[in-house]
Amino acid sequence: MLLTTILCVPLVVGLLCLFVRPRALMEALNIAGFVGVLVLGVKLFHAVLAKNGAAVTEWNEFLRADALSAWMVLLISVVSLATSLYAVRYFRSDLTSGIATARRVREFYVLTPTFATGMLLVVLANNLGVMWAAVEVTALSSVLLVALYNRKTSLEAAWKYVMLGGLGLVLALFGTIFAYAAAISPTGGGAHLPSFNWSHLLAMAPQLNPHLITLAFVFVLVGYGTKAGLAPMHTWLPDAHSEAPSPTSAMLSGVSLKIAVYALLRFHILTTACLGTGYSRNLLLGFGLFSMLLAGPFILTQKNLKRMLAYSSLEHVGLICVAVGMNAPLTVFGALLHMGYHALTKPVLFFTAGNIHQHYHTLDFTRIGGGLVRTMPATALLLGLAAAAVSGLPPFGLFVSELTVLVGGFTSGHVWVSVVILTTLIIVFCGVLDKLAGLLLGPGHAEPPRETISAGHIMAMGWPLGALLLFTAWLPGSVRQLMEQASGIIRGLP
Amino acid sequence: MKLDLLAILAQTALLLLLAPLLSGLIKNWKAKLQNRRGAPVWQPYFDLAKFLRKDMVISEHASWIFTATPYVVFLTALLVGLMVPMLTAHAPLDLFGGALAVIGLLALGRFFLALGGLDPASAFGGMGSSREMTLSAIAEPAMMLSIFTLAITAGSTNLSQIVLAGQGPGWKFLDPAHALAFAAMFIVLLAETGRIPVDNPATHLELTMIHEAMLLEYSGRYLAFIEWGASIKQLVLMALLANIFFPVGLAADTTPAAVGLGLLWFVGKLLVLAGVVVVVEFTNAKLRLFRVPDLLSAAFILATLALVSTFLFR
Amino acid sequence: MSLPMPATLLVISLCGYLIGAVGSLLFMRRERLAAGFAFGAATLSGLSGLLGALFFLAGGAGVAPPQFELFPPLIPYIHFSVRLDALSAFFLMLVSLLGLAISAYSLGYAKGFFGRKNVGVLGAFYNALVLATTLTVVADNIWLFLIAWEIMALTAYCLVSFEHEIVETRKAGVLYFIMSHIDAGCVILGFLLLFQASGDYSFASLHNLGAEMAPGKRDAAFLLFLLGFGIKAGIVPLHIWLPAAHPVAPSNVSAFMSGVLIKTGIYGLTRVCFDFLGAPPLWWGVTLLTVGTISAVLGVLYALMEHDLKRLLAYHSIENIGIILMGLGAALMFLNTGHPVLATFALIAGMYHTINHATFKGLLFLGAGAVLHATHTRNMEEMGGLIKRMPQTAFYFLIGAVAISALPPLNGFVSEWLTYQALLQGFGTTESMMRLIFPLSGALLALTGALAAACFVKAFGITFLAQPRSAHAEHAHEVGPAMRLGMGLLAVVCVVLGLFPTQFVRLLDPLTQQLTGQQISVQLSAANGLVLASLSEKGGTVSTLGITLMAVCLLPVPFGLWLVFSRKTKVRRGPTWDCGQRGLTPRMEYTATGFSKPIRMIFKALFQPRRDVQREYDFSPYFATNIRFESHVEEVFEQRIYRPLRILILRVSRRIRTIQHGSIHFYLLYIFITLLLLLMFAL
Amino acid sequence: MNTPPTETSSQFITLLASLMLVVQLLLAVQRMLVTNIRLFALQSLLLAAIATVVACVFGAWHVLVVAVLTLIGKVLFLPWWLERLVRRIKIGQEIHPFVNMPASMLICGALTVLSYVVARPFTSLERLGSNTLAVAIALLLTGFFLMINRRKAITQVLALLTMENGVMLAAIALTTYGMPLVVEIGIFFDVVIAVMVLGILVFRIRESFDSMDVSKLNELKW
Repeated sequence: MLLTTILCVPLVVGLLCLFVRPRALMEALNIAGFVGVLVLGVKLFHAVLAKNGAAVTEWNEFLRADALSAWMVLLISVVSLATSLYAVRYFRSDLTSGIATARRVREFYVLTPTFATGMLLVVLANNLGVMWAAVEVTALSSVLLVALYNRKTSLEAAWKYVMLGGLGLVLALFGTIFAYAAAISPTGGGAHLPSFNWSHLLAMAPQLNPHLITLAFVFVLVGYGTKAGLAPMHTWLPDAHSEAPSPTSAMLSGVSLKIAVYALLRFHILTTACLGTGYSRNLLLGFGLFSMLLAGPFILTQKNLKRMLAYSSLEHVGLICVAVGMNAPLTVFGALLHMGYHALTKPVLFFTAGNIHQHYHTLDFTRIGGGLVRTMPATALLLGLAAAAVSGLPPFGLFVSELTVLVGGFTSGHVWVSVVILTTLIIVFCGVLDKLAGLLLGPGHAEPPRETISAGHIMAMGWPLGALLLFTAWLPGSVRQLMEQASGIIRGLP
Repeated sequence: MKLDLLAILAQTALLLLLAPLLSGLIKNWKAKLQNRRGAPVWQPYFDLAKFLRKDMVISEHASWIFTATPYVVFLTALLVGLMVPMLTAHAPLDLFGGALAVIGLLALGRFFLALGGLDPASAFGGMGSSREMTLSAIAEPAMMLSIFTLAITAGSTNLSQIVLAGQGPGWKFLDPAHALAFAAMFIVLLAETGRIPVDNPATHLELTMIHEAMLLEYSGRYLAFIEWGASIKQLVLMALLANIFFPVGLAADTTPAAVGLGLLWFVGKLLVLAGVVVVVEFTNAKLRLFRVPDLLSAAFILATLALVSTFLFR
Repeated sequence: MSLPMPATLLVISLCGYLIGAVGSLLFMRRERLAAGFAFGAATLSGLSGLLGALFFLAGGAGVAPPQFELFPPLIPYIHFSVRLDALSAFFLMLVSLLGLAISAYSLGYAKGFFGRKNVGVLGAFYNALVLATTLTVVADNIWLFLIAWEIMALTAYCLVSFEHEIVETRKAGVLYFIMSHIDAGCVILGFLLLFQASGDYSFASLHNLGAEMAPGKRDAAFLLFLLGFGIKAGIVPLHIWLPAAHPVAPSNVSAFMSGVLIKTGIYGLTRVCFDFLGAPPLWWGVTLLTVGTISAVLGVLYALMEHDLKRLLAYHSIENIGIILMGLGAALMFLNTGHPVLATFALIAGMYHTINHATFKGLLFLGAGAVLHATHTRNMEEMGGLIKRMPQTAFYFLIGAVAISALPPLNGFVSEWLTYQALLQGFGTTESMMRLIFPLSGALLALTGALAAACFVKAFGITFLAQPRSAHAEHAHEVGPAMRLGMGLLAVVCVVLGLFPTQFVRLLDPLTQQLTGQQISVQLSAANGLVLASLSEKGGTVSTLGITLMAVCLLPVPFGLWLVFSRKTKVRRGPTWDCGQRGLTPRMEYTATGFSKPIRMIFKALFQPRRDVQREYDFSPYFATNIRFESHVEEVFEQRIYRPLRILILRVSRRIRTIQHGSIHFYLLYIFITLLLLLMFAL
Repeated sequence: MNTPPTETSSQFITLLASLMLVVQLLLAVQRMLVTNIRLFALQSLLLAAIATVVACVFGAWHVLVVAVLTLIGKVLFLPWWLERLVRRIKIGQEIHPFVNMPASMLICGALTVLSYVVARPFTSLERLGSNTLAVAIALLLTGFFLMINRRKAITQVLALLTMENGVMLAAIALTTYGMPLVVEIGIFFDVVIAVMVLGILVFRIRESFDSMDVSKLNELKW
């Protein structure tokens, strides 16, 4: 019952938060819940490893966890835990300054577990239709989170998010139906309903109707691609990320995008297994590259911290897609590694952005005017470290994962793709450096006064970075094994 | 290897004694050409003796650099003199350095002289230093290139080797490379010794002087050392020009007869060269300061051409 | 695990830096302790590393390079292996030597930051920088090399931005980091090309890989490495970060960057060109030689135009890197034309100049730091007269100035002499037109040397001599013992390297054996090591020691004259001659700008100086009441390449940015069009 | 149970599907908000009818569940809820599209043609009617176009819902029996909740911006 429990824990937490009164209890429930999910996730990770390539299934294969799912569960649980830890201080401070009401805070504590449940369901559901529905759940719960502050801009962002996301989901549903239809036709339309399970479809992949699968992938690519923020469907992403409360931004950027990528990957695996060509791979590669290329100019001319971070996420999602698209053992492994490291880094960036916003009431670089190392030393330190990490500088792991992808690209004959990747990485780096140097350094103004932040809160914010460093210096063999299995799944190896 | 102590002593003496005479000679001849009687050719010796006996006034702003400079200038000139073959094909300090060391040591002297010019906080000194360093910055590469031309032919940068190679079969001066290099070197000689049209050694007109401006604060024995050093440098450069381009008559061994013959040849060549310098000084006017680089660039280009022609005509 | 002695010393040194960094952070609150701990640890580590390198090099060519792993591998293919071969040991010596001297200096220098800045952070980053640099030169694996390379850039950025309150510093830091990231990108691509051919990450597997690579890829790799390492080394026109970043960093860091950090570029080029790629085409050498020559000349010309002491020194770094590259380029050309002995000779010239530049540039930057420490300004126009106020610093600076101007008998002269000899010998090695490049480079090297001398007359003369030009300079005091110790150490090294070249060249034997298979120290030494010969005594000889001794022997001449003639003369102190006016004021002195004016005029075409004169007058323009004169020299590369490029990129970015201009309808349209295109073309 | 579709039922379904397309085109040119909502209700009703026909003809009773859900949800509840919303926010009788009426008709026509082209390789797979898949894709694309073309928030929601109708039509057309019931119900509830979330947002937007014109939501850029 491991999978069911994983799903139930956050759901129950969400439901309980609907009813409990004291805020401290809600905070504790959230944190406890996500700690539970993390523990269960680690358990699942071991369970999957113990299966040695096979998947853990429950409810007659309704829920299914293979190495890829287990990896995603770990990412979700870590980011959710980080978010719930950070949210405590964030919302307390919002409440004291009167920016948020108690009702809104409750909304957050209810919706965040729901959001997490949706994401967990996406990765654990075997049925593609259920997976779609779960993605919709994540979209809806996160829309309300984006609109939490009820400012004009946050409503605008939420509207764009929900319309573009909704549209994407309709398209994805269309694609999902085509995939299902592709499974029906070869069976000759028998009375029994064919199973809509991914594992089932994969097993009969060679018999699927290739035309329908192609069509399905096109729609799914545009649909889930919108949710994953692939350019040019990414336009909602900077708006939503910048307007959401920072904990939510962290969730959105840290895992939500990757969940959509995960959904896309499931179809990619299916399509490749059916067609046996590089069709879906090349599309992923193209969209990924375009996303990476597009992120650069926006970061170079960015004025808003969180929007800059959002475009950085766009770039990283693009990188992951490109890496998968290159389909070499090293690149896919690198992509998975990159997902993990990025999930540990991005939340910290958004957390610090949240602190800055609460301190200065703006995220505009020119209005803040620099000098953060003076006014908010702890936040500035974390921001600097995380930015170095996200720019792919050692000793942080993203350097390793990016270089792994590049090496894989070079050795698998994608020399020019690798060159483009490297170039975009450098461009983005230039933008991030330029903006952050202006933000962090400098004499700073006398106003506002120095931030006060306790060591505990710094820990609560920055521990993912510690984890990042730890896992950069020492990657347990079991984790590597899991990722290698997952990369085998993505590359369609038996 | 062994250091020939006698040769060193002899050449040092020669340098110390001959250098003021050469300066006096040039001054005298110039005066004659200008229809003046001029000072006697021995005048520089009297001047030096007088400077050495005079009390010194040192600027209160000056530091030990000011004090050290005369010694450095004097010693580098002497050292350079010991590296250049004069009477014998083998210079006494040949092994300690060839053309590059000669240029380097001259530069060291100039470096300190320029610092000495800056030290007393006088605007004149600074002006002189600035001009001196600028002009030498262009003169030095020209000099180096023209020596390179010979060095490449000889396969060595050691001046003795160059001389020996020059003494070999065949009259090399007709070689265009040699001629061009000689022309370049001659211009450098004019610049390095502060002759018209680059500098006027006889003037103290504030705005035109270069070398003299740096010495303005020196007096007494320091002035003597510097002047003496300058005339040694002039002798050395002329010897360089005379001996490496026209390596006739240099003694191959150290028998008194050969050395005596070498001395005669040497003096003869110096006299000719001094005559040429005097004629050039007599027939030209001093150039405007910012025209001088053009002249020196011409030297640089001549030297480059010399080098190219070794490549073309070999 | 039993390690040979050099390796043990190396490990001790690495651990020492690490402990220094960590300790410095731990003691952050108590700055005295933090500074003492950090820089003390760094000093000892530097000493340990220096000894290790010396032991290894002194062992001769036969010693097997020690090899070990720092950590267990992260992922099976990512190893952190270290190998101390001769090339690494040579650069380890350089890093550690400078680390030792600069750390000792920093013990005193850091006091200037007490109460003002966080010294703990400075110490930590400094140790991390030295650690990363050390790792860079001893890394035996692409991964470790790249990681160390990037950490080096990162820590150096943090140190450059240490005094980030100043706008100029921030800008310089950003420029530096951007350039070094581009350089890392090029290096990564180069290594990827190598890896593609070798399939293994260890440096051992890359040895002489060039023979197995396709010529196109080999050339591409060479160009990428030239770009990458060239940016780090600061070759023209990739140098623009260097004069920006070096001056604004704390002076000990500037010294380290100028002395050591840019040498890692040289290390990379040497490693790649001689160890990895091997058998170079002729044009590689020609490129290096040309680039080196251009860098040397332009570097010194721009240096002359500076009146910021540290910027001036930074431009000289470009010049000297150019000289080093001339040696390396000539060596590559000789390798191509089949003259390994000559190649070795040119390589020795390059390597010798590398360590020389490290020592005298380190020394000069430390001197500049001491001056900055005492006067709180980098502007030479506000200095003057410091030789009386800080005599020891002035003396050390003078030694550095003489050395960098390539004047005998100090070390700069020796290595430039070697370079000249290599260039001259090169003339006979090939019949192609290319041989003309040797003497021409030689001539330009001569120009460079002469201009450098002019520049250091200016730098030393204006800074230390004459009257103080400002109150800051007036009240300057000599710096503390630790700082003097650091400078003195490097000054001694300058002198030793200058006077004992034949002994030092022997240490290079293992290096040349490794890279070109030749050992020529015996041929370079004549007369029992007193004289440095260019391969044979006939080719040319020089003896700095001999010259020095001879100068001492000749001293009796002037002193004799003194004794004979001037025993009774008196020395009087008096005012400088003031043309009969009422005393000279500092404002009448020659300025740094004025000093270099003739050169500015001569090279007008290059500098394109802009001048701006404003006169105010009452009735006649000949009687001005007030004149304002401004003159700027802007670097042509900045003006013609980098700025337009930056503007172009930003403009294009703004243009692209308009796709996201807020209308949801357009956003929907993008998706719609994407879908339609996919439906039409991708099905 | 594997009865081949009878000719009549197939034709009937084709007719209903075509009617859905016609309604869609009407939506494209209709400007009145309330009428738009009712047209949507009509379209959903046609969809429910198709589902019923399928359920009856093929005896696939769980498709009937889909029909009932569609009837309750999309024909009755959502139009009622949306009309209530329109009444509460009191504006939006007139809507000004970006592209004028004839041009929108032209574009919708072109999109329909494109849908037929796209659906051509799959006609052999369809169990029901001859052009249902093409109609479904056309509904999707024209709905998409509607979304782009309309300024008012509610019409965008409506457009999204018509796209949803297209999807359901495709599901019925391609798979005969619709999808597994869990999925159907999941999708249904998701859609309903989505619309309610959208409604909440529309309401809040109306409050904050005094307008329902989404083209005025352009504060966030770059």
